[in-house]
Amino acid sequence: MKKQAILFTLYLLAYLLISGSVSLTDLFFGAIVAFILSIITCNYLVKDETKLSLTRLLRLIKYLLVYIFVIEPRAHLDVIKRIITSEYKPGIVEVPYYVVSDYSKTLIAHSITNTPGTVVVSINDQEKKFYVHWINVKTVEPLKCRAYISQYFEENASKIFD
Amino acid sequence: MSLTNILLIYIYFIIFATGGLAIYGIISKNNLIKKIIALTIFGDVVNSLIIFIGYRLVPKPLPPILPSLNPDKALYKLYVMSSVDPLPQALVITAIVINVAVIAFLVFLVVRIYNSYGSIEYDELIRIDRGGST
Amino acid sequence: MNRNTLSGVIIFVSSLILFVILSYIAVTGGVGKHPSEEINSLGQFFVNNSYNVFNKTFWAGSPEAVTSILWDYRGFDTIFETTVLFISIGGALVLAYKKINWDKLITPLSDKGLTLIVKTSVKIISSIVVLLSLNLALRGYISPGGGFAGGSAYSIAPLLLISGLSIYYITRLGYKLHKMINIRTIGLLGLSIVSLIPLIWFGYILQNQSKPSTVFPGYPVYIGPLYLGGSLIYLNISEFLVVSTEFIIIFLAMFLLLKSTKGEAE
Amino acid sequence: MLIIEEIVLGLGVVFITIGAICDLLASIGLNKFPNFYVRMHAATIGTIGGAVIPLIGVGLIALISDQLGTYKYMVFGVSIITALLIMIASPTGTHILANAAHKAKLAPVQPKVVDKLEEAEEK
Amino acid sequence: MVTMDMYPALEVLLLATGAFTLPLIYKLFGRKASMGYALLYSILALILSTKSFLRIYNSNEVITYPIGGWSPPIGIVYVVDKFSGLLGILVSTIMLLIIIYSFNYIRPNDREYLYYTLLLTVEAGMLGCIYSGDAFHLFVMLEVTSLSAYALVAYMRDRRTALRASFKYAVYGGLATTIYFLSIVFLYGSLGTLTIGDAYLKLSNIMISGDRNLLWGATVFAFLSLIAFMYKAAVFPLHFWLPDAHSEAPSSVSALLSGLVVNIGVYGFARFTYTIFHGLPDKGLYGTILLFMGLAGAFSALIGSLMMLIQKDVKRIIAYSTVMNMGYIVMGYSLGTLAGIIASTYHVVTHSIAKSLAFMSCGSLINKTGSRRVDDLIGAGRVYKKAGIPFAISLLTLAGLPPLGVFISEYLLVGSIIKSRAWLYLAFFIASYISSTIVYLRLLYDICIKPFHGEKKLITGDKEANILLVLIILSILCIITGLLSGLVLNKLIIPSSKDLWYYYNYIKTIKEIFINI
Amino acid sequence: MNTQWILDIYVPIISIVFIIAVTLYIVRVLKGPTIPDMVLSIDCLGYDLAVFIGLLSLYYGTSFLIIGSLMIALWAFIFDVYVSKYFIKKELGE
Repeated sequence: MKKQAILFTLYLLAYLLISGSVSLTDLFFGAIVAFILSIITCNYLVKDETKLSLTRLLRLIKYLLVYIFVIEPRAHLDVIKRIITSEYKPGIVEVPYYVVSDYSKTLIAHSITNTPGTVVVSINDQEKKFYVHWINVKTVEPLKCRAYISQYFEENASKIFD
Repeated sequence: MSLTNILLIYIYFIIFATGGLAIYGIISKNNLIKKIIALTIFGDVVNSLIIFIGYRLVPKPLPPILPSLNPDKALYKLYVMSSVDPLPQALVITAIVINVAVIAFLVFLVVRIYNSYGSIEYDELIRIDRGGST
Repeated sequence: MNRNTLSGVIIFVSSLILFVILSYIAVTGGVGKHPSEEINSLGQFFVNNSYNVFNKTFWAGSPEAVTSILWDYRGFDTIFETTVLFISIGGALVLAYKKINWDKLITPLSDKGLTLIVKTSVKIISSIVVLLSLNLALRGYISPGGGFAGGSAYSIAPLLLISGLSIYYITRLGYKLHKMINIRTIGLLGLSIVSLIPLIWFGYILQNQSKPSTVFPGYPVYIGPLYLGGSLIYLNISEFLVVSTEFIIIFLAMFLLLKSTKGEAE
Repeated sequence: MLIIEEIVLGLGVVFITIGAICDLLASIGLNKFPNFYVRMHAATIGTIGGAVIPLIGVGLIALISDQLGTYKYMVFGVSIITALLIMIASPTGTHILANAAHKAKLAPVQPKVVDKLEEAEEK
Repeated sequence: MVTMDMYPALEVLLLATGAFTLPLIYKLFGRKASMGYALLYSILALILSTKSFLRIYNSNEVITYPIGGWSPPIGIVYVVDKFSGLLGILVSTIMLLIIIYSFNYIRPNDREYLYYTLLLTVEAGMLGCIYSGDAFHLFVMLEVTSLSAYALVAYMRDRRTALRASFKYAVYGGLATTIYFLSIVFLYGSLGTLTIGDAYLKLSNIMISGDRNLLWGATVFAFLSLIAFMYKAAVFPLHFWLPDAHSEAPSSVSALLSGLVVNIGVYGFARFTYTIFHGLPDKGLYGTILLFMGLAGAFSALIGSLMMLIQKDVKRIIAYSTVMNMGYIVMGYSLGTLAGIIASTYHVVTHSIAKSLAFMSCGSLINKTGSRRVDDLIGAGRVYKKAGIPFAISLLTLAGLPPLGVFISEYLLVGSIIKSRAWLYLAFFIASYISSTIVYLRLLYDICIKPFHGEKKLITGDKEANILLVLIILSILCIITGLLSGLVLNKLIIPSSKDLWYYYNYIKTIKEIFINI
Repeated sequence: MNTQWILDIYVPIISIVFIIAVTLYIVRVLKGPTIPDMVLSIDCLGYDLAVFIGLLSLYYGTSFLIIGSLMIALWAFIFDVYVSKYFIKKELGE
């Protein structure tokens, strides 16, 4: 029930954002659409509804803000510098991870890929590691790579989704 | 001759030249998929032509949608004076759907032809039919 | 130069000549003075009247002139355009139909599809796509979009799921051929019923708003505070059902076609 | 003119400018870098810095624009949704493309320092 | 406003609805029910088209029905004069017979319901083409008709030649309909309207305004649309698809395609020439259009008849005979005289009946012997008399034997050609007539008179009552159109042809409901 | 607040930068050398166009173009996924 309610709110919000108005007509149709979609997709999107909580949402928002305004600019500047100076040491390294849920894995992978300089090339779910293409290979030691690349993301991801 | 006129001639010529190439492709390409692609291009050529006809040469043309549900006279007048022609767009939507339908059917046909002939070259198909063997 | 090349050259030259002539005619004003500051008087009529709140004689009750042409002024075209799509699916099923045991195929799920990252993202994105498509269909009479745009946008979602996960996954979600055909029939019947209802009140076929010569009061534009835009919304919803299911049928039938004739002759 | 509107407008303009610069640099990088895998990093700049940030800028400017009338919220909403969509879609796309390229050996990995994935596959 | 005016539009919509719901009926109630359902709708269509024809016939006026209450030029209008009404009756009658014939002819399998769905849509499309008074709606209905026809040609999907024929038909058909759409672009650009009657008025206004450029645009519209109709009517040089498609389809579908679908092209040509292009101010240009089509028709007749001589496949012979007859019809319509129109209209009717009879009866024969080659069919008609005699009648009719239908129409055609002193057409006509008659008579001798050498594979049983019924009805129709030709001509053909020729009636009716915008 | 005059000046100027970037992307598309390179640059092109449409909708002051930007972004994603799917399947020999 909780997951339906949360999904309903999210869908309704998205519907109104796309419509760009809060007229009664849009609210009415938005509510219908959101209701149907939340019923249909609740099992398909949310596995464990006990994990849904406000603190996690706040953490996610905080994480996103930090990510966009601190980590991204730093990475952008780094790669822009490399574009201008043509200075790179590319390679594919192993990065282990310890999170469990699909969403946190995806969040980590997206965070890695979205920061310029690192791209997840492959994921090995059995051995729990990402293969990351890194534009400036400082080390090939997996754990040190993790410290350079995904330590911060993973800490947050496990707090948000696990 | 103003810049607008030159642009006009250029656009018409490009549209029709592409159309001519597409017809050439439909008729003389041997590969069935290429024929279909040429047919798609020809459909798009005609669609862009009619959309172009409906364009309105005003500084900021509007799409044919009144931007408010409770318009006042001024807004309505602005809309009437600067909206592009909606009829070609409606015709094009119909034509696009029809093109999509024809193309979908043709693609199915080609897959089926490939499965039973083992080739999608038209000459090859005729040769296989005449030879009588698979 | 063999025969094929020669005929190719002849066709090329003749089609080019034809189209040079056509473009000459178009440039010298064969298609009217287009583009110009004026648009065709017929087009101007639709612009003026589709949502003319000051004079409702010719109005269609929708500010979106294209949708009002599609479903009101020239609605019959659109109904038969849907029929064309319907026929195309019929032709596709003629070529592809074969019973397949889906339940057998569903089991090996984990090996299919792309990596886990893609699977998760595709799930999220496809739900956004569904929402967007419904928005396009339901607001088709206010903003650009409509049944066809919404339906074709909807079909992106199963397309993504097919590529990201597998076709077995979407069949497990409930996208099955016969189910889709049944839903499509509902949509198509909706089109027919909406166009036939005015006849009960002695209206015209596919009539939307009231006309001076008939007693049919017209489909309601407003119900209370809700703005519905006459018959357009019902037609848009029906068209959405039809188009979305038809695209899914195309995907499934293509899958059947590829699977059924691979190796085994009928 | 309210001060907050000025700030929003300035922010929007700055965002779009950043986006344009990022796009330019990304396109230069895309042409300059030696192989597909290194180019991916330049492309990331083009999508995050060059698409997400300016789309947010567009949304912000739309929010204070008069010309759009009541529909300004629609532009705002759709551009934010598009930005979020690109945030999810672009890394997925890059990842799966890299994955495919590596699996099917479409692009050379040279120059490289190390290729752990190839080593893992050879094992 | 439930008046008889709405019957044409209602008929088309109901046929489409029938097609929409047929898959569901098949799912719920099975095969027999879906067949009955299709039959029901085709009977309904026949009743409605007959009623609307009677209404026009009795009141002697053109009926119009604006869809959705939008008068031209705003919306789509259905305009039915006697010419359209006659063709409507022809289409719905022969479709009904084809559906009855199909019950036993099409083997039961899991895609059978699609066959009936497609038959209903093809009927809706043809009736829509015939009744529509709007050039763009004609495009949509043309596409409905053609796409169903492509799919029906590919129905025998296990024969790969059918797939190839369908592809050829479909890809060039797509090109032709897109060219028609291009012509609509020119129509809308130059004349600013989509209604057929209104186009005539606008075209006449061009003469008053004297705008040569717009006139050129209208000329392009004329020629491009005629090219599209030439493809649909399989007139030389655009006849190349027809022999493949018509011979590879199941025989019932061949009857449909040869008997009816090609007539849509002819109808479009006749309607556009005599309703819109009459408004062309330049009489020389109008003459050029007629000459262009007439020559195409003459060559089509000659080529068709010559190709008939060298075919070995019986269905291909009949298919080429369609090319030839379409040539005759187009020739008649492009004479530009009332006599030519009467002859051609009569030929449309007689040819449709005879050609459907020929394809259906030869389909039965082919089913029995399992081969389409003339050599394998020798004597088959003599053994299987139930199909053989109708086949003989159809061949005699097509050959133009005096008391039968085609003789009268060809006689009228020759008369009108001579009357308008078109000696070239006459030469083409005689040459093609002679060579085609040779083929028909040889075929008649081979199949229906020579003794049978093969072994009897199937015994004609009582199960084929439907087929027999259809063949008998069509044979009787063949004989009636010949023997009672005076009656048929006076009551049906001449009034309809006059409606086409004196187009003022049509234009006047459009003018009455016209809205000035 | 009337911001339109700012946009009237600002959007054309910034468009030049976008067009230069688009040109360079197209150079990469044409140069190749491998198919993933092309796909990558077409991707960037698509996302770039999405932004460009956003700018245009601000410039023309209509809200109806913006849905196009969403669609183009979605299209670029689908393009990626399908190309990759095609190559991976080819590699697996399926």
